Amino acid sequence: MTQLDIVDVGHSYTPGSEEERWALKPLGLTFEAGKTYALVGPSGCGKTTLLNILSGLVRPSQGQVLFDGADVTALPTKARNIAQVFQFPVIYQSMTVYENLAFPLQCRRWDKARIDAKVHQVAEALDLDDRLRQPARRLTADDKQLISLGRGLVRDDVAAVLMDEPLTVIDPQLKHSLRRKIREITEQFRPTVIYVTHDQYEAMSIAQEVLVMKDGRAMQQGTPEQLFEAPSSTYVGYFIGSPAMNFLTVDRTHGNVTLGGRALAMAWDIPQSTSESQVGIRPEYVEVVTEPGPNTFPARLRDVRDHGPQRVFEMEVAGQLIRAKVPRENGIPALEEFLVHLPRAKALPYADGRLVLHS
Amino acid sequence: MNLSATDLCLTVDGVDHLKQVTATFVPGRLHTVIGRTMAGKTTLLRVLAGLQAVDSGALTREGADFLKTPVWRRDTAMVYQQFINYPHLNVFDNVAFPLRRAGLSRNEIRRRVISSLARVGLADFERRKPSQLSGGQQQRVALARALARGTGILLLDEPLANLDYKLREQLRDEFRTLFSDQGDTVVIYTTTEPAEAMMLGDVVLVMHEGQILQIGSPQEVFERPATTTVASIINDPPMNIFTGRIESGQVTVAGFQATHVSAHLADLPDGVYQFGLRATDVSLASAGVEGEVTFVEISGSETFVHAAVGETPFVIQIEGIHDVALGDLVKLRLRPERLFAFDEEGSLVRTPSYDLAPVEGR
Amino acid sequence: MEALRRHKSMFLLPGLLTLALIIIFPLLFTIRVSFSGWNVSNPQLDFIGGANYATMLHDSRFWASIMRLVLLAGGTVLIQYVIGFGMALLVWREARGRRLWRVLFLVPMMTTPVVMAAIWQMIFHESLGPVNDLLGMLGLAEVPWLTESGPALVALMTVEVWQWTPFMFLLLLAGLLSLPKEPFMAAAIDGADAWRTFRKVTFPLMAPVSVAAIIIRLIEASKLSDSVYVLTSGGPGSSTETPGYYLYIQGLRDQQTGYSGAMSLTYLVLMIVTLTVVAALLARAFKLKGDS
Amino acid sequence: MRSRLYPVFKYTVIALWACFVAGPFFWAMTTSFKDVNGVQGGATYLPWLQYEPTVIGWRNIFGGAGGVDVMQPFFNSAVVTLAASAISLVLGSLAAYALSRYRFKFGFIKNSDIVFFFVSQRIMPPVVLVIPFFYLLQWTGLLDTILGLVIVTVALLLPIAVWVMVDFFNGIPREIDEMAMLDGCGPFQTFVRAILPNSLPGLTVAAMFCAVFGWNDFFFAFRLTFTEVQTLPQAVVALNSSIPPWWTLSAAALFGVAPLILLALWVERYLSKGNLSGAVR
Amino acid sequence: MRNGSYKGLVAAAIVVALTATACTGQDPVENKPDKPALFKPGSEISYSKYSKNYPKTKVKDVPGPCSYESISRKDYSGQTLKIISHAIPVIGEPTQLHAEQFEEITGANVEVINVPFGELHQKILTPLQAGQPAYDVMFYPSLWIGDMAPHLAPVPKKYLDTPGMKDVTKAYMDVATWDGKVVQYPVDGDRHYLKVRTDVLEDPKRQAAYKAATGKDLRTPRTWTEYQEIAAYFSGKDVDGDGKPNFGSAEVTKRDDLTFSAFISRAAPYVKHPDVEGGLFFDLESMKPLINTPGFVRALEDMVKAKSTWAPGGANFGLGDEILSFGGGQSVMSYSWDDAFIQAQQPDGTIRNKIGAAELPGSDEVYNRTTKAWDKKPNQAPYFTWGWTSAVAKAARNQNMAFDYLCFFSNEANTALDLTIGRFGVNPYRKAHFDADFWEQQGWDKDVAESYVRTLSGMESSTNRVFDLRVPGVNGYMSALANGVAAALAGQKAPQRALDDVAAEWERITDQIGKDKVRSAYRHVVALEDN
Repeated sequence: MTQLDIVDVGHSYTPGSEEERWALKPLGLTFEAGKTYALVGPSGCGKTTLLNILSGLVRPSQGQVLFDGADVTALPTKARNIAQVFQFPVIYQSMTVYENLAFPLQCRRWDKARIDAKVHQVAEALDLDDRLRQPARRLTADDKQLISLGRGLVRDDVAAVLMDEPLTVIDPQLKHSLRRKIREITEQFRPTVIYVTHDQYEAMSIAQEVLVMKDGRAMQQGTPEQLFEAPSSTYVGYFIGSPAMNFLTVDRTHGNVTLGGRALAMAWDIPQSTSESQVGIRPEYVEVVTEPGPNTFPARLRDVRDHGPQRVFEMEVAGQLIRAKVPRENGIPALEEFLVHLPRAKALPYADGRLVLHS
Repeated sequence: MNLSATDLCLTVDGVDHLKQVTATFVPGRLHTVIGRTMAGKTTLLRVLAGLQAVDSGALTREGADFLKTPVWRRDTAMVYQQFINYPHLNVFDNVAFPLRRAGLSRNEIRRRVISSLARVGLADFERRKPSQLSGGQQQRVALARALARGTGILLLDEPLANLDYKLREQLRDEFRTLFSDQGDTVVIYTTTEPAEAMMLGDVVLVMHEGQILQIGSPQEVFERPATTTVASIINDPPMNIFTGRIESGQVTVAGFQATHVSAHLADLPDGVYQFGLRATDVSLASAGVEGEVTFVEISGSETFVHAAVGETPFVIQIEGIHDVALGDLVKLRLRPERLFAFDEEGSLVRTPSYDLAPVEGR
Repeated sequence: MEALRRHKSMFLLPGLLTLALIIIFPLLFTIRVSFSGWNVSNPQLDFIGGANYATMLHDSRFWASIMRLVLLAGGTVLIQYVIGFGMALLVWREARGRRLWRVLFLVPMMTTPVVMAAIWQMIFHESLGPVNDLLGMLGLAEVPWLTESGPALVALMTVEVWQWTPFMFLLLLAGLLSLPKEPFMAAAIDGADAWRTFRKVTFPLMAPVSVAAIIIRLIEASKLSDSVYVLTSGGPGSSTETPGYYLYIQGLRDQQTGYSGAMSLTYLVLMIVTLTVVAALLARAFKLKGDS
Repeated sequence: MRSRLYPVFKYTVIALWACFVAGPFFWAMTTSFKDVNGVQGGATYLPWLQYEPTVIGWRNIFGGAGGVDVMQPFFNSAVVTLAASAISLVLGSLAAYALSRYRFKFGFIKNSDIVFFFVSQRIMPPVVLVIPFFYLLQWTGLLDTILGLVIVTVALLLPIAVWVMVDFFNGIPREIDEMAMLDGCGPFQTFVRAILPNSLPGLTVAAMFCAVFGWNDFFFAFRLTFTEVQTLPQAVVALNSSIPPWWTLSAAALFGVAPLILLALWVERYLSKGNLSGAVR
Repeated sequence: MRNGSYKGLVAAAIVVALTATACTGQDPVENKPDKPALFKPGSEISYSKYSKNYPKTKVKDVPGPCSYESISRKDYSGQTLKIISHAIPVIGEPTQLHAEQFEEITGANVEVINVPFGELHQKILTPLQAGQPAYDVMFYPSLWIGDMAPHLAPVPKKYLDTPGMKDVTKAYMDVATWDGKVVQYPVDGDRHYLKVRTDVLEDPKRQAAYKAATGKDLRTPRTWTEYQEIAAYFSGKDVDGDGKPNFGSAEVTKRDDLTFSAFISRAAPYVKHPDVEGGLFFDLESMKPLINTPGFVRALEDMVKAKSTWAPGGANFGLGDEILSFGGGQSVMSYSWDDAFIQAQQPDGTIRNKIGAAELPGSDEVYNRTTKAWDKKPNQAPYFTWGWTSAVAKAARNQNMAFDYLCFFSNEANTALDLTIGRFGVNPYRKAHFDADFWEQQGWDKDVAESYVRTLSGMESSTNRVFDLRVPGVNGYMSALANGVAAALAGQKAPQRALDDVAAEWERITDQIGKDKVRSAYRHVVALEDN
């Protein structure tokens, strides 16, 4: 395992041109050894470019890539000692499962006994040990992906395992179990893993740390819980969580935050200078109440969406849309007008779309 | 104008794709068909569209034999799971294609194409080729084409399954308004996601292994799942199902201490039952039965913790996103008042009651 | 689509019937004629039983030509495959002027075999042609290209390789261009060198295309006769005679219609059997079984 | 492997093969500007330096005495090739579409067998076909007519068209057909409006093979025509006498193969665009 | 209309157009009255206006029914004459040239197709047998008469009575006759004879050197043994000082070319016994093949031996190669048709006037098949191998026009010019052609012209002549013979074995065709040979 650092790395496919369009805006990141990271964002956000820069397929137009402090920016893929799992299962069709797993080691001219031991160890972890003699091409797509992963894991010294949307072509039924398997394996072998996906929930289910990207920019890096609880921007608030985080435009009068003329007590302050002040609150934390109190606001029910165990209420508060996620057993208010309570600790301040935590 | 299927059967290579499917689809209502992959949902739609022949059974529309009507006269539109458009035509021509076939006037075609593209939010994309669009946009084109014709039957086969999560969420919201004024159209929508089925459907049909297990309003199906299978299909994560017994007023389920039967189960005779408990009705607590975390998933704004109590797996749904490490020992608490009781064959015998009287959402 | 049973024949039948009408008659005719003594001076469908077949069994020239064809077709198709694959690999990705090379490498298959064979005949002309001239410049002995059986076979194979390697090249290049990138990245990541990458990635991925290309070429090569006709006329002796050419001699030039009918049918059956077996063997050799 | 020598090796191999490929054309080109004196003395390559160039060979193929007139044969070849290719493509696409989309079963005969029936026609030795064809055309009065030759050529090309198009149609999602039918197209309209417009790469490949095999056919054209319908290969072969006029033969040969060399340019363009990749498999 | 369906329309239009063209093209036969002549009697005729390739030679139009003047009176406008001929240039080029002229002066539309030698037989015969009126006029080797005769229109008396026809030598009239009727129109006279480089063989220095080396006189060979000795002596020597080696002999050896003719030339003196009658290739009585008798075997052994005297590629020489090899000065001797001789005598030829003609070599002994013994006596047997001939199909729509074309083709002026162009393959066949003066006018040296004329007319007067096997199915026999010869030359079989196989094959062919049918045809040939 290796620590991967990218230092001020940026990439443009049209460097130097008038309208230089950055596929990846210059940024610096550290991927600690032995941890699993997910890069997530919509297509075109730069996550694949970043992955390709790490794998050596793309040479960044600026910055440095360091593997354990050594500059590998100029090195080709082959010399970087990484492993990669692709979107479409890539196996060596003509080989058996065993030969597939042994291939990287044969390329490194390991001796037979050592290869054999290692392959068996990895195969066991992958639950493939009973199928080692089968032609790899006969396996199902999810098992093929495991082989791809295994080809990385057999190499003790592998710097990092890069996974590029590995669940894309997997049957929905099997996605779940493969995701689980990948998680188990990475916990067991603890390689440095960079996992690219467009599915935020897959990212959060697999990775210890998630990097949300958009338009070539890194939006936020953190644990799933951090992303959920304190999204650093309205975008992350929208992107993580379903339904998305509520953002309400608030007024700031005399240092107080007001919503529709009523005071909104918050644990943090919003700086004066911002042009647009918003309060973000997760639908999970919006409560429907009957008794007025602090931080309660009159609401009108527009629509109810039945999600099963929960219902999502779409309401209008101070002329703005707000969603609340309510357990089914709470039922639906019989009245058209009622109150919602926005808990003080869960209402986060956003200035110009960014979270600002000044107390 | 009803579309009625009676005892439709189809077996291919010894596998039942449809098994005595009987259902009536009513104009103006949205029918969601929920089931896992391979449940026969797509086959059903293809039979209704005329793309697939059946071994036996009847299909009638307005009392006439619909099976004899060829596809191109069925007045049916279909949206596929894969984004299927004519690759050689631009967005405008794609949407106009069926209208031209129907022989509408130029102006009428133009009017309808423009308006239906506007409805799906693709007003400025007329001249693009499908390959120049993102997946979501391609699916919108397909949708616009289906809507523009105003057919008597509209079939949607997991139209959101291949889209990004956020897009799915967004389109799902839009669908509610998009399909709200379908007039005399029979709309049938298949999905694997309970929330989608519940949210969109006026009527929910639960399919499994080629059979229709239950038909009813979303609420009915959700709150009174006819069998354990329905119960696990209509819940995400699937309802926890485990065996237990009721004995002299006590309920015993695997690994848990016996508790008093709650009111709704009180009149059940002693014996072995299968119990169902939604993931939301199991919780992590400071005290309770110990389980080992085998996997943690995050979906939407919820964390699903998979934990094994002895040999019995449980899924616990927690609101919000939480870091739970694999292999941790957690304490589980069940809510006995939430137990669904099924007999040993899996048929529903009791449901928990809700505190508030259910009210229709719309 | 199974609901559309009524319409399917509408599509298939025009082509199928056209072909069947055009083909069935000749086939029946040939079967019938093979039992007749139809020849140049007796052009009629009498019945002589299996006499033609009996003659054929002892016609060593016929059987020798078949063995020769196996050698020639097998040999040239193999060479075409190797060179075609090699060239396709060379101009597949980055190569300076690769579009020029690609066009050039395609050109021979576009040309008319009899016409080009006439050109080749000049080229191999022993005293006036350039090949011996160039050999002379290199200080090598002149080769009796078309008058000794060894060199004549080499000349014939050269022409075949020249004419049809482009066909292999086209199919294999198109195949290469449709390959996904990932397996090659995977091999690079696993640390495979160029040779190992070719053996373990490129070659297996190209297996279906390879098998198809080889089979198609074998089918076409089995009819080899145009270039024999122009280049060597089967000579010297009968040392470059192929069944196609021998059938032509018997059936058309000497108008032994009945006899050539018997040989044609035998040859046709042999070819179908052989090619089917070869196809199956190739599929196994390339480990195609069980995959689509 | 990827040493500094590799590019040297690579371009050497490419150049060698290019010389081999281009050699016959070069020889034909230089020979076409010779006359009997340029040929008799042994191989020469460079005009002016080694022999005195003349255009007699070229003049001979455009009606000069002692040559052949290639213009009429050129026209005949073009008509036969175009017409036979067009018919083969139409019939072949229809049949291929049926074989790709529907399941057939006549007794033990299934789709794959029908495809094999089509493709297997290519195995037929031409000799088997040509004599019966002769009588067939005679009975129908089509010997020595363009129409007769077109019909025969269709028999040669149809298998190719079917072979290419079946594979290609198999690669077009069936959902497109289904959608077109749902959109109100009958089966034929579905084919014409939804499938054909998306089959251009496949049709291109099929058309190319049809053109190659149609244009280059000598065997059948030669034996099924007398004087009316001479095709280009026949015109060239008419010069293959016991004392061949090499210069005229070379000029005629170059003229005869030129149109299809242009085809190679066109095919390469498609290939480079990646359009053909899926079609040739 | 949007794209998609227009392609179908184009295809449909093409089909319709083709059908339309297919249904036209049958001209009605009508005999129009004569028109005024385009030529004055005795006009000067030259080919030079047709191509710069042709010599500037001018000859006078000889008055008569076939002359330019007479033919130009005919009006064949609106009618089509279909002709099949050999590939260009041999006989194919004059066919085309005279077709073009015929079109010019009669208004007819003449279509000519030229096909390679190997294709000619079936290309002509298949439609004839199928009753398909494919060609009106056909040019082909005269030995095919047995196959063609049933389908040919006899030459009408009108044409038999022309002065040109009357002047044709007896041998060539015999060749054109079948069952007592003249069915072929003579346009060429062919035979094999020997051609040598006189500058080599008659060079005193070389004669002396040869004498010194072999103890024998260097002279134009009289026997095949001498031919072999001389050929072997000169092979590999550079006799003309051009830096390239020369070779002894050039012969036609390519199997599917005319090898059988070369072989028969070599065999003739061994097998044609002046006192033995009743068949050369077959015993006319039993129809048993004689091809494997010792005379033929001896000839094949000679030929195998001769391989060492051939130029590179000499074992696969077609007629064209032989012509180029001798005519181009590479080989010292050669034997075959006139073409090589005429080619060598072309105005720009390198060995012009350095050559001589002579009878084919003979032998010192001849095999007597009745006594089964070799008779020790010098023997010569000129071989009247096949030449080009022409004929009109019975099914020809306008036979007058067809015969007029042939009559025009072979009129005195045309023939005179054609004889001088080597590649045309037209060789002397009229008494008038055996005239040394005519050749001297073409720039030939007197002794060359005389040796040529002497050789040709000498053959005519011989009584020990050999003719081709002019029976139905002759190609089958000759192709079997060529196979045997080729197999022996390639070393695949010993000569005796090769010819035994040929004999077996011949018997099979005879049985197939019918013994009586072959015999009755062969009887005509034997009658010519036996005088």
